[in-house]
Amino acid sequence: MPTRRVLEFRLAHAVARDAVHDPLDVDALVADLDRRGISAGPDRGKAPASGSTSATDESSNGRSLGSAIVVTSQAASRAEYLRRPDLGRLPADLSAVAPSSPADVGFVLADGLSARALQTHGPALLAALIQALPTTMTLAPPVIATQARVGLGDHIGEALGVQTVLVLIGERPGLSVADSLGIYLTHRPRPGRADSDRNCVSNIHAPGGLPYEVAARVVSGLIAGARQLGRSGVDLKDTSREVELATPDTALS
Amino acid sequence: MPTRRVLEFRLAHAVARDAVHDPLDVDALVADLDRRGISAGPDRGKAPASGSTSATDESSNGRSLGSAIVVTSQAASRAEYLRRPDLGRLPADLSAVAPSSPADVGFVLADGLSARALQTHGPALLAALIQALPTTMTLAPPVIATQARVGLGDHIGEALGVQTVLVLIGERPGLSVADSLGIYLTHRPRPGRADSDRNCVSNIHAPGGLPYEVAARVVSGLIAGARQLGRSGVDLKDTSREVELATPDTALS
Amino acid sequence: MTRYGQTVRGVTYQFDGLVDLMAKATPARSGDELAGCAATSDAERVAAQLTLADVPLQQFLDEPLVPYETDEVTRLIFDSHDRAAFQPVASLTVGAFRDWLLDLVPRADSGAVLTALAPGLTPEMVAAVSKLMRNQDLIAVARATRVTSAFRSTIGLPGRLATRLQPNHPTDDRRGIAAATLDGLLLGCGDAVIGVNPAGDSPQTCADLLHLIDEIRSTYEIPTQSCVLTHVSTTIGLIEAGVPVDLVFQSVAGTQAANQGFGVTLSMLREGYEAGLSLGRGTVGQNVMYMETGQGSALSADAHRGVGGRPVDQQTLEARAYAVCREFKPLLVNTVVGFIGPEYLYDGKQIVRAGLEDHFCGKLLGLPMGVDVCYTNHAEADQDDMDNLLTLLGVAGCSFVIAVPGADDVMLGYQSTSFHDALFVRQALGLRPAPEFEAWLEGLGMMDGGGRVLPVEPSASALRSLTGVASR
Amino acid sequence: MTRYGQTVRGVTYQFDGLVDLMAKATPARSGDELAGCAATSDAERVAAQLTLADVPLQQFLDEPLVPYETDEVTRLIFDSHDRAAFQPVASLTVGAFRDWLLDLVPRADSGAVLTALAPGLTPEMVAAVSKLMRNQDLIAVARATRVTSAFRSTIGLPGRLATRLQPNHPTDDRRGIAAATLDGLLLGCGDAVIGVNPAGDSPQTCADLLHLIDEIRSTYEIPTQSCVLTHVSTTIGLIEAGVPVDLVFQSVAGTQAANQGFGVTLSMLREGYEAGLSLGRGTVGQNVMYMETGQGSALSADAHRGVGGRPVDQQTLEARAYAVCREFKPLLVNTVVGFIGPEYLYDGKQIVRAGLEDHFCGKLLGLPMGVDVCYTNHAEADQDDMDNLLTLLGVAGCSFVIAVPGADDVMLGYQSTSFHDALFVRQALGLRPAPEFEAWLEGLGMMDGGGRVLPVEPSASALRSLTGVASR
Ligand code: B12
Ligand code: B12
Repeated sequence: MPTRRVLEFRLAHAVARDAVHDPLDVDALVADLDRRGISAGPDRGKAPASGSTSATDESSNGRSLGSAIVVTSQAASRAEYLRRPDLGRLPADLSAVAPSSPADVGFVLADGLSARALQTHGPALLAALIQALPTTMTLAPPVIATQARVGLGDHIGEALGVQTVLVLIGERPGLSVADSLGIYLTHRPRPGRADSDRNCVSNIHAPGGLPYEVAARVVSGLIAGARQLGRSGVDLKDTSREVELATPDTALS
Repeated sequence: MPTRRVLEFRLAHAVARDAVHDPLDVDALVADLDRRGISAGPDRGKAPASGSTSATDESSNGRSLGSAIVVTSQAASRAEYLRRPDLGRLPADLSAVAPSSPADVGFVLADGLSARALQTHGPALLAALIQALPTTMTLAPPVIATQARVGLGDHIGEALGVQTVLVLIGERPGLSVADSLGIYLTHRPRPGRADSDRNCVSNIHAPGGLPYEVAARVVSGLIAGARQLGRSGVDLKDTSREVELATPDTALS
Repeated sequence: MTRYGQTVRGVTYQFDGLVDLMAKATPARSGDELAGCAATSDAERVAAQLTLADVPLQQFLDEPLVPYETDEVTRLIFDSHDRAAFQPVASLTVGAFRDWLLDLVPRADSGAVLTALAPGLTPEMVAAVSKLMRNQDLIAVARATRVTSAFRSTIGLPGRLATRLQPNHPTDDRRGIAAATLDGLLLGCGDAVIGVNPAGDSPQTCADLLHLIDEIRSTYEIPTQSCVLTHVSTTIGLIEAGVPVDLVFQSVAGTQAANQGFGVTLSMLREGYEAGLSLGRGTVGQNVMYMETGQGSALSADAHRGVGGRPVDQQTLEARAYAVCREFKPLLVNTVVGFIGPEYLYDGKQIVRAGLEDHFCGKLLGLPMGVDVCYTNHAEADQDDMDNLLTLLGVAGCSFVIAVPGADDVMLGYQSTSFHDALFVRQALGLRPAPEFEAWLEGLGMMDGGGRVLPVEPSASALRSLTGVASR
Repeated sequence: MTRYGQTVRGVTYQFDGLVDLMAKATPARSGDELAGCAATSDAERVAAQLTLADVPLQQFLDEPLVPYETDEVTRLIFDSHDRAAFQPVASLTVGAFRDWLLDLVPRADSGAVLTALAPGLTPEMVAAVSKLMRNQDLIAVARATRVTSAFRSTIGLPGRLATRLQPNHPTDDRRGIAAATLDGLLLGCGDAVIGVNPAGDSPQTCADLLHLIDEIRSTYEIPTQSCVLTHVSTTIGLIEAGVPVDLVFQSVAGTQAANQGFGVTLSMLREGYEAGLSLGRGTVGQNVMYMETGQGSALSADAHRGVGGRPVDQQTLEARAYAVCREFKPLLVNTVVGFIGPEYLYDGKQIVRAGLEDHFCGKLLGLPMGVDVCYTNHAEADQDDMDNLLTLLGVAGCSFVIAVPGADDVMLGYQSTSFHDALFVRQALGLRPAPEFEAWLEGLGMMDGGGRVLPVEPSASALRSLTGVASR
């Protein structure tokens, strides 16, 4: 490979490594959610009065989810987070997450391996999700989770008492894209769920990745499918695109 | 290599790595010197009244050097010592080392990379040295130095005001021998001396290495040579064995 | 449970059964520390290795590491063990087995002997002997094995190194995937498989990608195979729907519970295998499976426990995953060695070691092993470590490696080897592509007789219309 | 002093002259951190590399790193620079030079081109380009060079790997040294040199050892050379006294001050070189010098400063030591890469990298480079790291490596490569000993036609009386 490309590669590597260690700016994230009307009010860290929705803003389809709750995993530092994924799956303290009227869907905004991804795309993606979900569904207040792994959502989802939990989580930073989000969907979340019990929508970022709206549409379809099937996971497939297997549109001749 | 040898190699490696980190037991070393009559009295850390000798014990040729002085380098820990040899060459505090009547020869007992080597062989080697040196030579009290590199002897030698300093130092532990001592001889020691200004007698350990008495004889010859030449180092050669180059005793036929 | 013990330089070390002994005897790695089963000092590790060296191979047939009753992978291992093939080494201890292997290496018949031995070995025996080995041993013995497999190209012939062309794209964009495929083919890559990981999970997306690659392949008569690395359950559906599937993919792990975490069982794999076979699309062979593994996946799924609930070390579990692979006569087995992250393999040193171990264990068990020489941005590793591992694997006779544009997988978020890396290792070691693919490259004037890829302008190449395929 | 600067993703980095730029562009290593000249972040390191890539090679002829006035090594470098040989790359930047080298590698005439180029390159140019290179680049280019030297055996021919037999003993015991020599010869080692480091410094001891090895060599007509690695001043005296000296040894470093710390000057080396030449003892060639180097020796002697008193990085200084070697047409140059300790090369990763750099730089400058693949017990390294480096160097075409009984030098207190390690790498890569030595081994029935060393019982060997030599 030519020198220039070798050195650009090294630079990208240095930047991606930094991205792993960048912490989440929780205040800025909450402010962003508030600004979009997704969450509201300063009583951060406290459980909302109700998991149901109330109209406030357009960007979130006019639905505010109530004040954002902030939790952290048992991984005390980034260094520990990297070596102890088991701790990243366990909540330090869930007392702020109290179920009230059980909602259909809960949202966990998790830093994962790229806080930058959540910071950049989290609020807009959440807004797109809220917009894509049928208004008949009740939504729990958003939970912001730091030093979090996907499995932490099982605890949070259970504590929230939701039917389906969506974990929006920073995917590990790549060389060219350091801010990609993934959504992990778990129906009837509870500790002990395996990854085979979940579904995933991945590579959500702009530009170049899956657009928020497309991701939201797929997730909405998966939630409907999970509710029908009674479970999420391997048996649940994304059929948002019609399967027309016999007559491919890609014929060469 | 057969399995057994590969595993024995690994075991020896684990042991040698430990040897690097074993600390010097200074009290035990002082007690050993005292027992041999090389040093005397409990006023450790204080400068002796005189650098000259007095009769006490046979093992040290009846010469006691006075109380041992203990100094340490500027390397604060073993980890720092390993990565900062520059600090290992600088004394933390030399106030305990005061010149009085300037002696001919000074001794530094340095842990180097194997405290175990000094602990095991230091006292006996020092005794052999004292015995090998002409009684006309005056000897300074022994200085025990921890976290020490060879170059630390230049500072100590200057502070002692000796003509020649001998640094008895633990050589880096090998796989089969983890307790080998080296002696580094510097004439007119002072900070800034290069290694080309010194001479070395190496691989002193029992069994299998250079015997104490042989090492002491070589050093005694080198000191005499250095005093005659006015310097130690590259120009000074060990001629303890007669050079009979033309008629080798090794002829095959 | 058998208790093992060893007194070393005055200290006595005790090991609770083979599970504990195997874990303590493993070279240091973060995953075993995470699982809490690693040795706590170098001395304890060597003591465990000394003890393990004296364990008879037979003991692994008497003392399962993961219970037979509750784990179908263990049942597979025990029920398919070939006693007759085991005979030549049946009386040896693990340590003597290592010596036996190294004595065998220089012999002219070493390849044949090892091929005959493979069905007699269990993953645990192979993992055990690897723990006593130095990197050079892992290289020397792997190099002596002979494992070939075939579909439209032949994998694993001596002096050959194949590549999986991996043209992934974050939105499964057809044009992007076709362009990356062209780039790779022009640089002589793709003889093991042209294999895409679909970013999306929709069966329709997978079908589209399979059609795309199949058209490229058949239009230019490329002697290779296609694969879309979706879940086996999806692939089974695609086969039923008549989509042109060459290879059936699945990630597998070394315990029943870990496979369940991946959403698979042995019977599901068998169903996939048979569905693949039923199509009869191979020309020079009928190995239809592509399987991926990697140390740490069982622990990651909290499915890493053996007898008495004790954690089994990740390297032994990885070798057990190869027993799963072996059952389905795969064309390709790929250990994606540095893929998951530093919690399992902390740095370049651990990744290099694990890569050599996995390659060795797989080859000794008779599998067509490739290695994804790779690392993530949260691990302590860089391109130099990958250069080292790639070169070492080339010497060890690795069957195939991965080839990703610019070494950067823009969808999976990790760094693997690039098209140019493959050229480097082929050139430095005089290795050539799979013979069918080599003939094809030569036929198109893309490679000279000396096995060197010639510089071709994409626009001048016979493949120039390839990028057009995708936009139609 | 020229100031260099680079803005990378919004941050501007400044470098004070080539000295600073070169240091900051060096891959991470403990010695540069100790000297206080290393980059403080990965981003700064890459910025320095980007800047260095744009520096014209000519700049190294305009801006010395160590002052010409006060340093005789700099004067040697500048005064012996061959402008005509430099022409092909005279207009290139460091980055373009890297590309030029890599483009050259696959060409059939690459060896000849690099040989012609060598006198036109300065150590600083070569060090600079190495800093931009990945490990695979260092391997690929070194592999393409052709450097041979000869005395009684020929070193450096393609497809060959020679070994220094290193039978050191803590008390220079003749019997122990003869026994270790026999062991090594029986395993096909010793074709580069049979070279002993004397534990003692007495000229008589050195003379005794030289007589011993010379008698073994001449009795069995072994086509190799002997060496006792004492100070050059001692060797000069031995030659004057009529002792049979084959090779004149000296450790050298990259600055005048560091060489003074070793007690040598260029004129003393010239004296040793001419004394060696005067004996005319070579048969197939007259390369009479054996020189050793290693990163960190200048810093260790506090002799590592360049213009403006700034610390020069240890890898650049190491390359400068090769300019000292080159002047005296050595038979062997050995970089003892992991010898000193963790303060210069912290762990296996740094040792491997430095070994590949040193080998590359020496070869590009036209030297017959060997590498002592080694580590000490205070460094973070082990046999696996050595296996990796040894194999990588084998691929890179290294001229020779060290062979010590059991990999354990009982006198110098470090671990190097063993007789068996040499066998491993020769076998894995199909490398053979020096041709004269190979013919000798074959003549004695110690090696078969395929280059494999045959197992011989010491008692049955033609060399059986060898151990008797020492006891007489
Ligand atoms: C790392 C990884 C893995 C690791 C997970 C282990 C680990 N400890 O991380 C391994 C190698 C085991 C793995 C396996 C598989 N993976 Co995966 N994986 C990824 C990857 C590269 C990064 C994930 C990440 O950064 N997560 C964020 C961190 C912070 O979360 P975490 O809690 O540390 O990690 C958890 C999740 O990553 C989760 N997970 C990982 N993969 C998958 C896949 C599915 C379907 C689900 C539900 C969960 C899941 O497992 C981890 C442990 O709980 C993504 C690609 C990407 N760019 O994100 C693909 C990705 C998520 N995986 C994918 C697939 C298909 C699989 C497999 C199903 C492949 C197969 N056919 O068997 C298997 C099985 C997954 C399962 N059901 O268990 C797809 C999902 C596609 C989709 N839209 O559904 C992705 C997007 C890659 C791709 N396009 O091929 N994977
Ligand atoms: C490491 C080492 C080196 C390193 C030193 C750099 C460093 N930072 O450590 C290097 C590679 C540069 C080196 C060079 C030489 N060394 Co040296 N070295 C050793 C070794 C293996 C270990 C020393 C040790 O553990 N010291 C203890 C630690 C704690 O001390 P330190 O302060 O960290 O290190 C200092 C000393 O080691 C000293 N030193 C190292 N070698 C020598 C040699 C002489 C003659 C002197 C006076 C000092 C000296 O330099 C270091 C920095 O100040 C010994 C063998 C052994 N088993 O001990 C040979 C050894 C001491 N070296 C030896 C020789 C001959 C040399 C050279 C003269 C070889 C040559 N012909 O050029 C050169 C030049 C030495 C000089 N005058 O500067 C001989 C000495 C024989 C003798 N009885 O005189 C020994 C015994 C090995 C041998 N038998 O060949 N050496």
